[in-house]
Amino acid sequence: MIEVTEKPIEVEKVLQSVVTEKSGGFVHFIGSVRQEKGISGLDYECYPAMARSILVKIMNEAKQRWKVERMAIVHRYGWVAVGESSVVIAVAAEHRREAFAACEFVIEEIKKKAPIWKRERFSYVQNS
Amino acid sequence: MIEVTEKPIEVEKVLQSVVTEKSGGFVHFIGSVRQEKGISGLDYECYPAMARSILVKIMNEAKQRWKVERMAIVHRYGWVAVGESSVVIAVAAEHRREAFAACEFVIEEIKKKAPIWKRERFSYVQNS
Amino acid sequence: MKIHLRFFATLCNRFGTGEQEIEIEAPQEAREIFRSLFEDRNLADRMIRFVRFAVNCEYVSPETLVHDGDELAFIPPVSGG
Amino acid sequence: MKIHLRFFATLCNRFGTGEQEIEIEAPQEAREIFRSLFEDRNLADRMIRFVRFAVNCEYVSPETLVHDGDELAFIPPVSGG
Repeated sequence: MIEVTEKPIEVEKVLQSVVTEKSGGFVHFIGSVRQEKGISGLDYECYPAMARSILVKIMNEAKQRWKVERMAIVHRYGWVAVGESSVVIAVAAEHRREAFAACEFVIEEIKKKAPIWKRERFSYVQNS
Repeated sequence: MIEVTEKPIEVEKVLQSVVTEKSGGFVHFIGSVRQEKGISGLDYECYPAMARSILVKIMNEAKQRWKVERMAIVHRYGWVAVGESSVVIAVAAEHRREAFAACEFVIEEIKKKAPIWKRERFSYVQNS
Repeated sequence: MKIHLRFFATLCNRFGTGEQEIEIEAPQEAREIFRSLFEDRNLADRMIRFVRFAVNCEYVSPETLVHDGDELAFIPPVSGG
Repeated sequence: MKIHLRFFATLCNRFGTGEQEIEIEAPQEAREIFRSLFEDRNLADRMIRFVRFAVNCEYVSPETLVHDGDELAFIPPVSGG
């Protein structure tokens, strides 16, 4: 499951999507917008078609490097309120070390490569 | 949240227990009994009072080593059917690398130190 | 030859638009197309250091030739996750 | 002095019980109590290599003195998670 979406991420559904009785270890990463300095959320700009293709590439590379059974990556864009998730990654594997390594690799790669931008807060100040 | 329990783990509840709007990164590890060689589950023997105290120690050590905001560890014992979870670890942190490191540390320490044993299948053969 | 340009984040602010069509005579390097958008070539060269190029949703080297009908995106440092 | 012993996994099978009360005269090392449970001291020494000791739910060194009222557990290699 790979998704780049403007809608709130159904976290439970993403985590469930990698569950099979053949996997013994599941590692998840969830990135959320956290409360700081009185903000009510963050606006993510995105190049959706490319973001999707980059996520597919990252998933394929992770699957080549580690023995992973299933993987799901969902990234949200647009306005994400404090407490809501911006990214959810779920990895199912036979061995926990592979699951951890693959999951951490995916979020690191997303941070480096996915064409997604948190909009700078000063841009709102300029517009006001 | 630390629990050593014979009841099915309410996974969603454990994951939710570490959520606050102050944390931006969540890492989970879920260990489940996986389908293999036609088994229908695994029987976990446990020394509950000590297991609980070891889990508390592991959590405290993880919190000393990494900047972690919240953590939950639940380990099940007794009969765990295929597809059910035997252990659920949830870590909330400001920084994802700390969350990953702490979560992986916790499961590695559990594997080394928690007084919990998967009952060998041959013991059932002997009894039959 | 028509090229579809995409601008994001700071570049979108800089150019005041997220998309633009341009006409070129022959296939051209991605970085040359980027440079041609600036009157101030020094500014262009400074910005090129932190911009990556994508053609049809794939990262490419700055020297990659862009062809008729391609979508060329300029990707400033990303901050997803 | 009463000591409460706990056996788990393979040791539970070996001794046919999960718990046992013993009487000792004076505080004794955990490993000595373990050894005293075996008639075959060679077997005891072989097993001691892979058994850990816990007093009142904390891992302790094999030389730790066990006192009246303590719960002494013998922990064979664990396999939780």
